[in-house]
Amino acid sequence: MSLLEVSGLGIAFGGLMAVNDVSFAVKPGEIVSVIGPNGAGKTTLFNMISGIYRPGRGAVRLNGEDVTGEAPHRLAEKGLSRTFQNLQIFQEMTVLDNVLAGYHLQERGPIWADLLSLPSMRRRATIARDGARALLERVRLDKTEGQQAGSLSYGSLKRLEIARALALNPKILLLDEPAAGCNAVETEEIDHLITELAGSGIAILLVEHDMKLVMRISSHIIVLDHGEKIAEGDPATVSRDPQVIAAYLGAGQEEEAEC
Amino acid sequence: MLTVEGLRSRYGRIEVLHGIDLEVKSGEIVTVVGANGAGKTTLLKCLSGTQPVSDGRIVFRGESLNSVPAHRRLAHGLAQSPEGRQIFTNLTVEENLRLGAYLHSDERVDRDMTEAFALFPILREKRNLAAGGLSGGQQQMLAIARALMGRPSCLLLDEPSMGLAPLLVAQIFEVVTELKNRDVTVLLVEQNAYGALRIADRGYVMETGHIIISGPAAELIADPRIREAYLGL
Amino acid sequence: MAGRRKWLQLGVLAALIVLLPLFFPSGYYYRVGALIFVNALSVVGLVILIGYAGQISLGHAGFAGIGAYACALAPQHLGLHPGLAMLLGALISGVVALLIGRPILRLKGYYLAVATLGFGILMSMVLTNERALTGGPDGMSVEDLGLRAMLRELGWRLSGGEMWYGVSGIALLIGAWVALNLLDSPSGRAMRALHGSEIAASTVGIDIARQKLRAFVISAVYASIAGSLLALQNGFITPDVAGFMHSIEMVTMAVLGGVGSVFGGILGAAILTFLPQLLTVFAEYEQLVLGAVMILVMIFLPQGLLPSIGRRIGRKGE
Amino acid sequence: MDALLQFIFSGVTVGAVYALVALGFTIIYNASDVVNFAQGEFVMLGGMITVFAHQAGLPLALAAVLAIIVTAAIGVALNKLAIEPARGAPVVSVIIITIGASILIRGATQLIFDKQLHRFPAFSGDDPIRVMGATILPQSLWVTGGALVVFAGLWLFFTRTLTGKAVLATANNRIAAQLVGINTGAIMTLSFGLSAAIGALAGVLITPITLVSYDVGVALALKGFAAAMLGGMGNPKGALVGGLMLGLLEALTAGYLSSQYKDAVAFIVILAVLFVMPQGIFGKSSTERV
Amino acid sequence: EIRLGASVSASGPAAFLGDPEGKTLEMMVELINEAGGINGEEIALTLYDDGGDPNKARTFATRLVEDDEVVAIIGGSTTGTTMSILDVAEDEGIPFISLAGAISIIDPVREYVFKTPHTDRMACEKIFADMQEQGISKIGMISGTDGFGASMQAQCKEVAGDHGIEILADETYGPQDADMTPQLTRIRDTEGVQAVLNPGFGQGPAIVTRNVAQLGFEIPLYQSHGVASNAFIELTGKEAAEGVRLPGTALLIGDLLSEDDPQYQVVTDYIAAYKAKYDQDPSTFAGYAHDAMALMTDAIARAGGEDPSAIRDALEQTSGFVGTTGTYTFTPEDHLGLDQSAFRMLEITDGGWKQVD
Ligand SMILES: Nc1ncnc2c1ncn2[C@@H]1O[C@H](COP(=O)(O)OP(=O)(O)OP(=O)(O)O)[C@@H](O)[C@H]1O
Ligand SMILES: Nc1ncnc2c1ncn2[C@@H]1O[C@H](COP(=O)(O)OP(=O)(O)OP(=O)(O)O)[C@@H](O)[C@H]1O
Ligand SMILES: [Mg+2]
Ligand SMILES: [Mg+2]
Repeated sequence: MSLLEVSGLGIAFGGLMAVNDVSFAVKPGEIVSVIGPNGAGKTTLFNMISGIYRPGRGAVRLNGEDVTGEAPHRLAEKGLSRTFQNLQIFQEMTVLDNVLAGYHLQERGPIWADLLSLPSMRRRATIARDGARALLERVRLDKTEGQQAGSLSYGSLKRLEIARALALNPKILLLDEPAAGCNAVETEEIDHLITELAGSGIAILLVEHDMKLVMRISSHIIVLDHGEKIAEGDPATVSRDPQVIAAYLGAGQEEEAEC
Repeated sequence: MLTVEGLRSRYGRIEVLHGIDLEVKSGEIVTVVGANGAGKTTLLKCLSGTQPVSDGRIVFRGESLNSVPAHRRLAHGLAQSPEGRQIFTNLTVEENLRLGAYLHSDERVDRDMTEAFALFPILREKRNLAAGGLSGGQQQMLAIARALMGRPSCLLLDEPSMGLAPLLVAQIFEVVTELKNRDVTVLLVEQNAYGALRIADRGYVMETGHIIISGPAAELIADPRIREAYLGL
Repeated sequence: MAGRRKWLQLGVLAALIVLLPLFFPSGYYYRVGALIFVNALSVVGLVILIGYAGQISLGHAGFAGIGAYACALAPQHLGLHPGLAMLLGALISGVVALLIGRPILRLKGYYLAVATLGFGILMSMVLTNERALTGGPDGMSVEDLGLRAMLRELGWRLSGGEMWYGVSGIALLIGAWVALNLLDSPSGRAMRALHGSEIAASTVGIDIARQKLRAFVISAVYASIAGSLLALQNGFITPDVAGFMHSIEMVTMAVLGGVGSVFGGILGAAILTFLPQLLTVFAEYEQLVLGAVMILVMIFLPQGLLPSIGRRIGRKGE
Repeated sequence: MDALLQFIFSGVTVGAVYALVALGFTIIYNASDVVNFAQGEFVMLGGMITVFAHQAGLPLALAAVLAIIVTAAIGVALNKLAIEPARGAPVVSVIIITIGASILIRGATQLIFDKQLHRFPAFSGDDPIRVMGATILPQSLWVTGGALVVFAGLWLFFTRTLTGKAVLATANNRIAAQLVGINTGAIMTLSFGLSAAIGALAGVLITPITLVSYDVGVALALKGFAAAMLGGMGNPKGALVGGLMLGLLEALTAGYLSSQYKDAVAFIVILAVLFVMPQGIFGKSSTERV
Repeated sequence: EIRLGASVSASGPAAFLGDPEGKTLEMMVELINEAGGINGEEIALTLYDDGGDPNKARTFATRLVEDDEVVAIIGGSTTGTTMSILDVAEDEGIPFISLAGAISIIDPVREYVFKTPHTDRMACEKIFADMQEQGISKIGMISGTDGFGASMQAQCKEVAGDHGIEILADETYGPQDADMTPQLTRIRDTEGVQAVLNPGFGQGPAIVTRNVAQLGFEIPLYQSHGVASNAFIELTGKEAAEGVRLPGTALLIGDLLSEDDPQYQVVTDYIAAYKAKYDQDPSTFAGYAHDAMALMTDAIARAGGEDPSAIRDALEQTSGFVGTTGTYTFTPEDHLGLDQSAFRMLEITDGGWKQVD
C-alpha cells in the first residue's frame, strides 16, 4: 500500500494556479523525485503536503488516512518530516539543540516534569541527546555540536537540516533541493545517505535540480511545469520525453551527464 | 583590476580567512571553488564590504577599498549577487530591480530593466508581485538581475547557479561569458565547479581559509586532485 | 553536565542572598533587596516568555495586578488566608492567561505587543474604575501575611524588612530553579525553537500555539506571584502595580539584563531597582542619568548585560 | 443628531492628534523595523520649544519653525548618538534604547524648561465654528488638515520616490540595501530627522488644544502606537485611518456608552480587529517563502 | 542638627502636587536655617522624589527612617503614597504629616499621622454650600479618573444629598484626554442641569473649561481647589475662565486679603519668598507643604528635642496655629485640625480672582 497518496492537489496565489491537479503516490522505501523548471510548483507542492499551505483542492492521504490541511505538527506526529529549500534553522540555538528539537515528539512529556526537572524528563532527554549526536556524526557535523547554528556555512546548514529531519524518525521524508550548494563530492555523500534511508524503508520525496543525482537514485520521477504534471515515469523514460527536455532539461543534458 | 593581498577575516574570535592572495584581471572570469565552509562566501563578503577585514589589502582599479564602506563600493564598480539571495522580500520585483540601479537615474535604467526582463522573462511576468513570493530559483534570478542593474565593472557572484533548473544553469554560464564580452569582470564562486571552470579563465581552490591551488582553468580541470575532490570524477 | 552548571549558578545566587546582609549598613537595604527579588521574580517569568519563546508582552503588569489584588481582596471578601489568596491569584492569572493567550498569541511582534498592552490597560482600568471594590486610584490596604508573628512565636524575631528579604529571596530561588529546569528541558527547547523559526518548529512536531500558551501562562503565574508578594510586603496596593509603566519596567529589566538568560534578568532587575535609589543624590538629574544608562548599556552590551559580558569574558553567556 | 455630530467632531479632532503621532512612527519603523518609543517626546518637544521660543519674544510662526528644526536635529542626534552605535543589536535592544531616550529627553526638558503646563494661542482664534448645532474649534481644523497633509506627503514619499523605496529596502534587508549602494546610515538619519520633524509639527498643531508639559509624550506615544497598529504599522494610510478610528471610537463611546471605559472599549475594538486582521487594517503580512 | 525627611511626587503624574511641595520644603528649610534653625540647631532635610509610585514611597520612607535616621517625615503628595508611608511611620513611631487629601488618612486617627490639606469632603461641602446659595439643586459632574478627581467625585457624591443637590449626570475623563466635548454634550443634553462641577487637576480642568466655552454653556461651571492657581487662568484663557467658581485658600488671593485678616502675614510672607526664589506663584498644594513644615518645626521647637514621640505629642497639642491654608488645632481625636472656614469661595473675573463669600 502507498504511504503517501496525493490526489488532485491544487492551490492558487492571486490568479496564479501554482499547483494544479497533481496526483501521485509514494511507497515505503521508494524514492520519488519531483522535477520541473523554476516556479513549476515543486516547493508549493511540498508545502501543501506538509501542512504549511492548506490545499485549495484535492486530498493528501498518509497511511490511508486523509490528512488534507492538517497542521504540520500533526503530520509530524504521523511520521512526515521535511527539509526546506529556504533554510529554516534555529539560528540562535546550538547545532546539537537544533537536532534535539527534531526529537521533540520523542522526548516531550508532561510540563511539570520539565518544570521540576523530574528524573523521567532527564531520562528522555538523555536518550534524545545520544540519538542526536549519532545523527550529527552521520552528516559530519559532530565537531560543531556546541556551535551556534547561525555560524555554520550554507552547505553545513543544509546537512544540519537533514539531520534534524531524520531525528523525527520519519516514515516519509520530503527533501527540497538537498544538494543545492554542495559540490559534486558532497552531493555524492547525500546520494549515499538518501539511498541508505530508502533502503531502511523510509519513503523519500525529493525535489532536486541536480539531474545526475535525480536520475541515479529515483525509482520514479514526476515532472511539473506551470503547476501541472506534464510527465512521469522511471528516469530513463522521463529523460527522453521531448516535452521534458524542452521545458526543463534542455539539449545540453547529455554533455552535463557525462562529466 | 582586483587584487587581494594577505586577506584575513574573522567572526568574533574565530579567524576563517587566513591570508588570501588573489587577483582578477580586467575582463577576466575567475572562479573560486572549495568545499562547504572553506570561506568562499566570507571572501566575497569582504570584497563587497559586508564583512570586516582584519588584515590584508583589497585593491580595486588601483584604489584601496579597505576603508570604503559597503554602500560606496557599487559606485566604484563592484556589485555582488550574495549567498542566500538577499532580495527585498517586501518590495515588488520591479522595485527590487529599480533599487539595483539606485545610483543611477538616467533613461538607461529603463533599458537595463528591459534587458533584465529579456534575460529572465519570468521576472517580467511577476514584476508587480512581492519578491518574497517568488520561487527559490526565481529569487536567484532576481538577485543576479539586480546586481546587473548596478552596471558593475566587476561582478561578484556567489553560487549563482544554486537552485536553478538545468536549462537556466546553462543560461547563467552563457550570461557570464556574455558579460566578459561586454568587458565586465566576473569573480564567480561556484559549487558547480565543472561548469564554472569551463567558462573561466583562471581558478582558485580554497580549503579552510587558504588558497591551496590556483592556475588557468583548463589546467585545474585536468588536475587530478581537483578532479577527485571537487569534480567527483 | 548542564545539570551541574545549573546547581552551581543557583548556589551562587543562594550564597549572594544569604551573604549580602552581612554588608548591609541599615535595615533599609533589606527592603531594597526584597524589592529586587520580587521584581526579579516577575522578570524571570518574562525571560521565559520573551527570551525563550520569543513572544513579547507589554501587559504583564496586568497579571501582577491580579496577584496583588487577589491578596488584597480575597482575605477581605472570602475570608481567605493571604497566603492562600496568593495561590488563588496565581490560579486566576493562569486561567486568564490561558483564555486571552489563545487568541492573542496568534499575533506577532508589535501586534502582539499592542494586544498585550491592551490587556494590561484593561486590567489597570478595571482596578482604577471599580472604586467600590478596589478603592480606585487611591488604592487599598492588604492584610498581613501573619508570618512574622508566627516566626516570633517560634522564637525568631525578625523585622518586617528582614522577613520579606528572606521570603522573596526564597521565592526567587525557586523561580530561578524552575526557569532553569525549563530552559534545558524538551518544553524549553521547543519554546526556543519556535522563537527561531515557527515553520521549522511546527514541522518537527512542535505544537507552537500550545508552547506559546505554556510560556505565556507560566510567565503570567510568575508575575502574579511577584505581584502578590509585593502587595503583602507593602501592606498597601494601588492600581499602579498593574499599570503600563510597570509593564514597561519589567520588559526593560529583562532586556537590559539579557533577555535570553535567567540570571541576566535577575541582574537587570537588581540594577533597575537599585539604580533609582542610587540616583537620588542626583535629584533633578535622576531621569537624565537613568535614560543615559539604559542607552549606554544597550549600545555597549547589545545582548544585555550578562550575555554580553559573558561573551566578552569568552564563555558563552549562560 | 447634533449630539452625534458633536461626538464626530470631537472624535476627528482627537483622532487627528493620534494620527499625527502614528504617522511619525511610520518612517522610522519603515527604515528599521523599530517602533521609536521616543516619538511622543518629539511631539512634546515641538510644543514645549514653541512655547518657550514664543515666550522669549519670537513670533509664533517663527517659534514653531524653530521648534520643528530643533526637534529634527534632536532626532538626528538620537540616531547618531544612540541608534547608530548600537548597529547590529537586536530589535528589542533598540526599542529599549528608544525608551531610554524618551526618559532622557523628558528629564532634560524638565530641567531646561519646567514642569508646568503650557499653551499658546490657537492659530485662528478660539471662536467655535457652528455646524448644524455642533461646534468645532478652528484649531481642530488645523490639526485635521495637518494630519491629512502629512499623510499625503508620506504616502507620496513611500510610493513615488526612490528615496522612499530606499527607506523600505533598508528595513527589509540592510545588507542588501548596502549592496545596491544605499547609504543606510544616511537613510536612518533622514528617517529620524523626518520622524522627529513630523512629531514636532504635531506638537505645534495640537498644543493649543491639548496643552503641553514635559510629560505628555508617553500617553501620546501610547495612543499613537495603538492607532498605528490598528491601521497596520508602517503604512501611512493605516496611521491615518487607525488614528481617526481610535479617536472616533473614544468619542462615540464617551458619548453613548461610558466615559469611564472609553479607552477600554477602544482597546477591545483593537483586539477584535487584530483578531480578524492580524496585521492591522492596511498592514501587509511579510512575504517570506520557505 | 535635626534630621527631617520628606518624600513627595516631584515627578510623574502627580508632579503637579509634588513639585511645588518639594520646592517649598527646600525653601523653608533654607529660610529657617538662615534664621538660626530651631532652638539653635540647623535642620537637615532629606528630600526624595517618589514619582507618585506608592511602592517607591514606601521604600523611601523605610530609607528615611532606617538609613537617614530622620526624626519626622513630611510628604505623601497623593493618597496612595501617603498610605504607603503611613505604615512605616506608625511601625517605627515617627511623626508624619501628609500632604494628601483623603479623609481615610486621619479617619480613623492614627497615633503618628497628621495632615495639612482639607479633606476632599470639605471642598465638596464648600462648593455645594455655594451652589445652594445660588439656588442650584441639580448638577452634572465631570471628574478626572486620577486619584484626586476620583476621590473628589466619590466624596462629593456622598455629601451632595446633605445640601439638597442632585447629581443628574456623572461623567469622567482620563488624565491625558485631549477633548471632553462628548461628555459635556451629554451633560448639556441632560434635562434640568443647572451647573457643572469639574473636580480634577492637571490639564483636564483647563480643557473642560475651554470645551465648556466652545459648546456655549449658559450654566455656571464650578472647579475644585485642584486648579486654584493663576496658571489655570493662563491655560484656559481669560474668556473661557470668566465666571468659573472654585473653593480656594487664602494663598490664592494674597493680594486681596485685608491686612487684618489673620492669615495676611503668613500668606504674604510665603508668597514673597517663593516668588523671589522660584519666580512663580506658589499653588494651593505648595501651601500644604508650607503648613506642614511650619507645624513640624513649631512642634519640634516646643518638644525641645529630637525625640520622635515627644515631637508627636507636641504636634498633637498644636492649637490655633495660623498657616496659609487655615488655622490648625490638632486634638487626639482630630489630626487635621482645619475647619470649613479655611476655604474661601472664589470666582474668576477679568482674568483675576474675586472672593464671593
Ligand atoms: N506565497 C506565495 N505568494 C505568491 N506566489 C507564490 C507563493 N508561493 C508560490 N508562489 C508562486 O507559485 C509558483 C510556484 O512556486 P514554487 O516555489 O512552488 O516553485 P518551485 O517549483 O519550487 O521553483 P524552484 O525550483 O525555483 O524552487 C511560483 O510562480 C511562485 O511565484
Ligand atoms: N556568521 C558567522 N559566524 C561565525 N562563523 C561563521 C559565520 N559565517 C560563516 N562562518 C564560518 O566561517 C567559515 C567559512 O564560511 P563560508 O560561509 O565563507 O563558507 P563557504 O565556503 O561559503 O561555504 P558554503 O559552500 O557552504 O557556502 C565556516 O567555518 C563557517 O562556519
Ligand atoms: Mg522550490
Ligand atoms: Mg557560501
